[in-house]
Amino acid sequence: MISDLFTTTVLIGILASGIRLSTPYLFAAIGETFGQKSGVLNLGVEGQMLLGAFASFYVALTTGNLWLGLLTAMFVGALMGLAMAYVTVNLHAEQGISGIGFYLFGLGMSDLLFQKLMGTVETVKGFPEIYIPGLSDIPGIGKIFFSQNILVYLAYLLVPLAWFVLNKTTLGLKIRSVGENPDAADSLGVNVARIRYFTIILGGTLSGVAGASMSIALLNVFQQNMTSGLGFIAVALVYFGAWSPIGVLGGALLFSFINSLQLWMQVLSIPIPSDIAVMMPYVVTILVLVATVSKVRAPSALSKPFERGD
Amino acid sequence: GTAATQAPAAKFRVAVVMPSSTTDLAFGQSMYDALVKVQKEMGADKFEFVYSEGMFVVDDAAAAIRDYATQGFDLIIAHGSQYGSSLQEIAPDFPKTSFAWGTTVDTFGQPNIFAYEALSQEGGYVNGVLAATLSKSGVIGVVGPIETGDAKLYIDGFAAGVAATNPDVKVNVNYIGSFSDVALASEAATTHISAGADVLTGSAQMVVGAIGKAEEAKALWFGTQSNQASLAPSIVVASQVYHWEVMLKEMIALIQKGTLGGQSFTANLANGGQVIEFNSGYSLPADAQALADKTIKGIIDGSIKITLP
Amino acid sequence: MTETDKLPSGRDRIQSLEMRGITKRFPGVLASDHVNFDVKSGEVHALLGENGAGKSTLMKILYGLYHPDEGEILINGKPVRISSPNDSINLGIGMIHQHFMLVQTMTVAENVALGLPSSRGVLTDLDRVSKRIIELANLYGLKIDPSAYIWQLSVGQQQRVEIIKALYRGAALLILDEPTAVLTPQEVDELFVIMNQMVRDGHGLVFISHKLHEVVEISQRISVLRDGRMIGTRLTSETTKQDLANWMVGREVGFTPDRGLVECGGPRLEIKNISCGSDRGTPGLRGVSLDVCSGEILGIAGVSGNGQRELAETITGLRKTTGGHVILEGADITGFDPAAITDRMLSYIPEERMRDGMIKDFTVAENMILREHEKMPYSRYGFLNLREISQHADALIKKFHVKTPSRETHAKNLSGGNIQKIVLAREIFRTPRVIIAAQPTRGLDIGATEYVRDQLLEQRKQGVAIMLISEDLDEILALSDRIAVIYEGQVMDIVPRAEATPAKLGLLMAGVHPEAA
Amino acid sequence: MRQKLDTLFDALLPVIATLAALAVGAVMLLFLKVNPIVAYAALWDGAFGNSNAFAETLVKATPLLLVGLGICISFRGDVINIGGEGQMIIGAVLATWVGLNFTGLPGWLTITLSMFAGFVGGAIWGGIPGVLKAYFRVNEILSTVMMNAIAVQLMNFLLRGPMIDPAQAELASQIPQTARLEEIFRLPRLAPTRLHLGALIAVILAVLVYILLWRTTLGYRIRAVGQNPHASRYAGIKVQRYMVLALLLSGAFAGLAGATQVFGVNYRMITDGSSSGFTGSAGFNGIVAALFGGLHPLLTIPASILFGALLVGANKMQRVVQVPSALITALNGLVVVFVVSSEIIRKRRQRKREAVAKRENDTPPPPAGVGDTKIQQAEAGS
Ligand SMILES: Nc1ncnc2c1ncn2[C@@H]1O[C@H](COP(=O)(O)OP(=O)(O)OP(=O)(O)O)[C@@H](O)[C@H]1O
Ligand SMILES: Nc1ncnc2c1ncn2[C@@H]1O[C@H](COP(=O)(O)OP(=O)(O)OP(=O)(O)O)[C@@H](O)[C@H]1O
Ligand SMILES: [Mg+2]
Ligand SMILES: [Mg+2]
Repeated sequence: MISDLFTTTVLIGILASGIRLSTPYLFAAIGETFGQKSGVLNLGVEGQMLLGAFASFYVALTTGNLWLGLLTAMFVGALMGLAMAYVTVNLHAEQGISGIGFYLFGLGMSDLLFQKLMGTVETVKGFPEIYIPGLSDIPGIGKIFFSQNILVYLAYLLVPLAWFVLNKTTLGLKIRSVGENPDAADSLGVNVARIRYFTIILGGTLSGVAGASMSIALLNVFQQNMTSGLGFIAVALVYFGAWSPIGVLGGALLFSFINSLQLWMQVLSIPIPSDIAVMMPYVVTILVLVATVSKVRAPSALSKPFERGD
Repeated sequence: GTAATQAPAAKFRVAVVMPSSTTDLAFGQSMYDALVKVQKEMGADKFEFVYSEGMFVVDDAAAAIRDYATQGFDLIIAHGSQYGSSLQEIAPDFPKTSFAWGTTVDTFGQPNIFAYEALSQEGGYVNGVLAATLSKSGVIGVVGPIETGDAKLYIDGFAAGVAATNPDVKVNVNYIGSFSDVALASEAATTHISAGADVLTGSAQMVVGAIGKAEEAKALWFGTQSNQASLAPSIVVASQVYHWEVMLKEMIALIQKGTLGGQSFTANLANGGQVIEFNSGYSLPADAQALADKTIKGIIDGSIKITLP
Repeated sequence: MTETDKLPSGRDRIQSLEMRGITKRFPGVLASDHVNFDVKSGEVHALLGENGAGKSTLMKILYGLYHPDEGEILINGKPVRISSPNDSINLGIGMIHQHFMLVQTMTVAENVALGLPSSRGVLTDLDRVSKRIIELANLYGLKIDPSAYIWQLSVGQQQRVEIIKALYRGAALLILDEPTAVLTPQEVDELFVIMNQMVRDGHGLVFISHKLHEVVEISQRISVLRDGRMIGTRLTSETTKQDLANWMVGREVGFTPDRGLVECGGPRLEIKNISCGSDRGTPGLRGVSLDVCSGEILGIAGVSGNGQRELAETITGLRKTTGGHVILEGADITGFDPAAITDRMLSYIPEERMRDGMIKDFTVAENMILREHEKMPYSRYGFLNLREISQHADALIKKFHVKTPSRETHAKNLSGGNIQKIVLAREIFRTPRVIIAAQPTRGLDIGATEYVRDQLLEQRKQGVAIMLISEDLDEILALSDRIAVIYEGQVMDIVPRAEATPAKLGLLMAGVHPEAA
Repeated sequence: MRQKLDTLFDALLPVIATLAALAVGAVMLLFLKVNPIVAYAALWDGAFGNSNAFAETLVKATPLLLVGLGICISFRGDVINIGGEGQMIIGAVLATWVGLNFTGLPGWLTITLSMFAGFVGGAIWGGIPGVLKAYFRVNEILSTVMMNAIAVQLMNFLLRGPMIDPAQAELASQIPQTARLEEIFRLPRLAPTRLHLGALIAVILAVLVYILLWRTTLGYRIRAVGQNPHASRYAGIKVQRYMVLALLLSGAFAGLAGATQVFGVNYRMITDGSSSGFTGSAGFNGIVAALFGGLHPLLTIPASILFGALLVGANKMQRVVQVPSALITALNGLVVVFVVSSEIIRKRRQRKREAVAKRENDTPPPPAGVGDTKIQQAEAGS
């Protein structure tokens, strides 16, 4: 019944699960934020995540070393980013469509490697939960916020870090200018191509980590297409967050909270068809945006290849 | 020179079309494993099979089925309930080819279509009985994909088994709306655990992450479609496993005798098409084991009737 | 140590710069045809030429934005490779672009700091940059708020940011591509002070302008380009404005005929106590009342950013009013949408033509029908009549001498002046009842400028009511019958042409009533 | 002659790029110990080998083309519609509902009504993000992604509830599908293959969309708003309205694609819980097809056929050489990346041609100066 929702167990459950669920979104969406801030729309996030998820899982499984797995995911993601950068920056390929191409490639390749190298679903012992002494003992919220695995902490550290880089460093200045007015940046000697290479590769790397955060930290399995559209949601969250890491965090949390709320509603037998319950996070995300009219516009040069006049 | 090779002792050739993959540790893999077993028994010189996996798209599957039919396969298995319409369309054009459609009982009255289904509710019931017995908290969690087909049968059977054993035990069901969202399935498992569940089960390929969550919480897990013990040896109590080879062999025998279809097969506990495989890694208390055996026997001899909602 | 010495400077680095045999082809255009050009330190070398003559192209090659197909560049006699702005900046070349190179969503300080090493390493040092901007601004008498966002600034202020950017980088050689097009006469004077100071400091300057008096005033040498070819270079001291004009257009140019007096045929456009907001959230207009007669040109003078844009946009329906009425030929059109107002034959030549008046990726022909695309004969029953549209475009191209490879060329590939001509041609050709012309000759070459002015006078003769918004006092004085001065969203005064003097208008534009002064 | 060769090369460029991608795929095949020549022969055979194969290719291309036409409209209007999947679903749902309920009418009428319903369904599902974008500033990439997920769940809900096949409602398994369309309510076939009328409709619509975009004021306005909303307002165009319209039309075509899939291919709706089970990802692949076609409705026709051939042929290849379907997916990804990257070659060649053409017939520039009106001195007034 509805009133069952308002118990501490449920609220704590929703908070905890929302924070966990938001982790992959955060990595991927913040990576995408960097790309979009510099004017590059990457729709291939999902593919990068899948390859990252597989690579980290496979390396962790065969070597037993989670950190090596994570590094591999970063490397693989960066490689995908590099390819995407070459195609969009040097070859001026339409960004949206090449992103879809990379998505398909990642989707197929991760599955192919999975079938050829593993053959069936297996599990690894993923990153353990780290209890922060003192903090994790705070009743209620302690366990939610301070007994997560390392990647959850990293995801949350990434938010202020990304904000800081974008807003307080010369690199951030260049990234923003390249996304708003690449001609202006170019005329001041900013290497537009180099900046975009950097952000796309960074985005790929973070997408790889997002995948790893699923396969070797949250779920500890690899299954074909395990991201199941999560990468596309991550892209959408960048728009929700209006290209600010803080906003992205808000979006990721909102989406994840509502998702875990609907899980709880089903568990508590609140009479609502399961399909309608599953719709909730999507509907609510849109409604929230409708209610809070944002004046922020997309980076002006988003998805436009940069080319000097000649 | 094909005439010479197509001697009387020709190979029996099977093609299977399936939505997910042969390695999904669930529905797809169960058929693939069955075909491998049949091949082992009949010998590679007598039996060969090919497959088209990943045929999520219904009209791609239809194209594949028609193509296999054109190539003269002896039996073409449409291993997905969504392929029915396509079969109904294609089968009449190839009256000499045998088709099989699962999981359903409908042969469309066609003489060359076999139908097969699994009474997943039976295995579900047995799992449910055991779950109700083993649950200490009195709360059981179920993770499902969408509320239809094989998954729904299994879950409804499971709930019936629990209710029949201990009506006080609560069964919480969560359908996550997807066959692939591993993350949400695992979060659903965590939600069940937070809601007090100490026994979990779930159907379809996206539950692989949920099993891990059960293991972390030391909750028990019941599997279905394939034996999932390898994923968490310490907590998987039993898995309902499909053994399609039982009905496959019957079908092949019929086809070789000239009956190309018109019959429907059921994989159930009675005919061994469905088996409850207990995990040797988990030490099931003797009385629970006895109860399970009794339930299986009851279902087989008909003394236990499973009523679904 | 003077203030300037503390600023980065590479002014000694370029004693002389020479461009030799520069050739540059664009699809359909030979924009530079074996051009030779040189600048020395301590001089202003002016570059003249009609719209589309290839001035900007030549300078963009020098700045590394375009790569020449042929030719070489030498600094202090040694050949250099300039393949990107980075190279040119490092060599000590700075450029102020005809179309602003500013990031609208960033602050002045951020725009200036962009691409420069920071004193705080990877962190930005915007406070420090701001301080230096203020120092520089004081030094050269440029008023600017380093923390303002570019989108909050008027066009004139944005121009100042461009200048600051170049000064900040201490360029030895500075290219100014039509910097004065958007400045008020006072601002031009201020700029010239700065330029003279820079010349004394040993900078070399390239100065592009269509205004001959400016060129004559500031430069030591003058070169003229025509159709991508260098016609020649002369010492300024040995030439006159009239010579230059002849030289540039290749034939004699005449003088203004008497405009003659036109009877006021009753007010056609009345603005009653109009108020509205601005893009910056501040009040844009605060109770403005004006009227324009049939056959009259009402000049609106003022420093940019004092409500001119808002005035034009409220009249044309592009901006919502918060009070007051706009009356067009007796009908209250307040709150009408732009289409309805356009239909009443009100033409508008917007100030920011690239943004508001033109679709860059549309062809010239498509742009020519922008305002009438749904009307006969260009459109019938919802279908476009391509033959009519082509004929219309060809006719206007011919009539207004738009320099374009064809009517199918995308507007973005035309030179600034030619883009302007498309807007003008379109707005005048539709035989309007009222014309709102904002900076109509900004960026135009002399010939085109005169043609536009002629056209406006011709329209006036036809009885059209014209509101001429311009920061160019010469233009205002040359064309207007009455002059309204606008300051901070209010009309300071309306002065008949006969009583208007630059001095008087200047005071009003600064917000001072002459009698109070 | 030279010109003809150039045009031919440009037209073949996507094909050449596809071949290059397949060459990379060959390496992957070798790793899987599969003979690439055999594999690709099968691919060719599956796509073009016989009339039946070619018909399958066209069947596959039909929804790609329809979705692609919508994409031509929306992308030209600078609206990024990635909601094709959801729009196909809702279009199909509405069309199926009409087809199953208006059984008293003549077949052709019910079919027509159903196609219209598909159009409307897609329009609604595209129109919502349109309204959200134009009036609430909700970015359309976000809303269309979300609307896809919502449509899938709505379909699942309807197909296992209100719209379930009455026959299935009786059974325990309750396969989530609608009843089958009666024969007279299906789109007629064009040949003794699966090729159905939908393909012809799509081609006719391609011509109509071409006319819409470049020969009508509506198209002019959609493109104007896409290129420059500021100047569009100045031109008297109601910017918001045309933003909505671009998305709405785009959705409508996707909805029609969904409807033709049901009425021409599957004859019922059935769900496996995802969108791609029904759409075959045509909602996404249609974007690819449209962009392959340079957002030109007529060029989208061959682009859709190319992509359709690839999808159909790849399935055949899987059957013949028994490679995992995952390889096919990865290969498709490579083809998309290669084809989109090859665009630059076309652009560069075109630019070069234009420059050369100019040099060859360089006409003397028009006389400098303006008009025969008397030129007046610039600073006369001062
Ligand atoms: N990026 C480009 N692509 C194609 N053509 C171009 C490009 N840039 C300039 N042109 C063409 O080159 C010629 C010279 O243009 P340019 O901008 O140098 O003229 P300009 O002398 O600066 O004119 P204005 O006084 O109007 O600014 C024009 O015909 C223009 O159409
Ligand atoms: N650069 C842009 N990118 C995306 N959408 C834009 C852009 N510019 C304008 N729009 C959309 O077009 C609409 C009209 O733009 P604008 O901001 O000029 O209108 P407005 O001042 O809100 O107009 P109105 O008077 O109709 O309320 C906006 O509501 C916005 O949705
Ligand atoms: Mg210029
Ligand atoms: Mg508005």
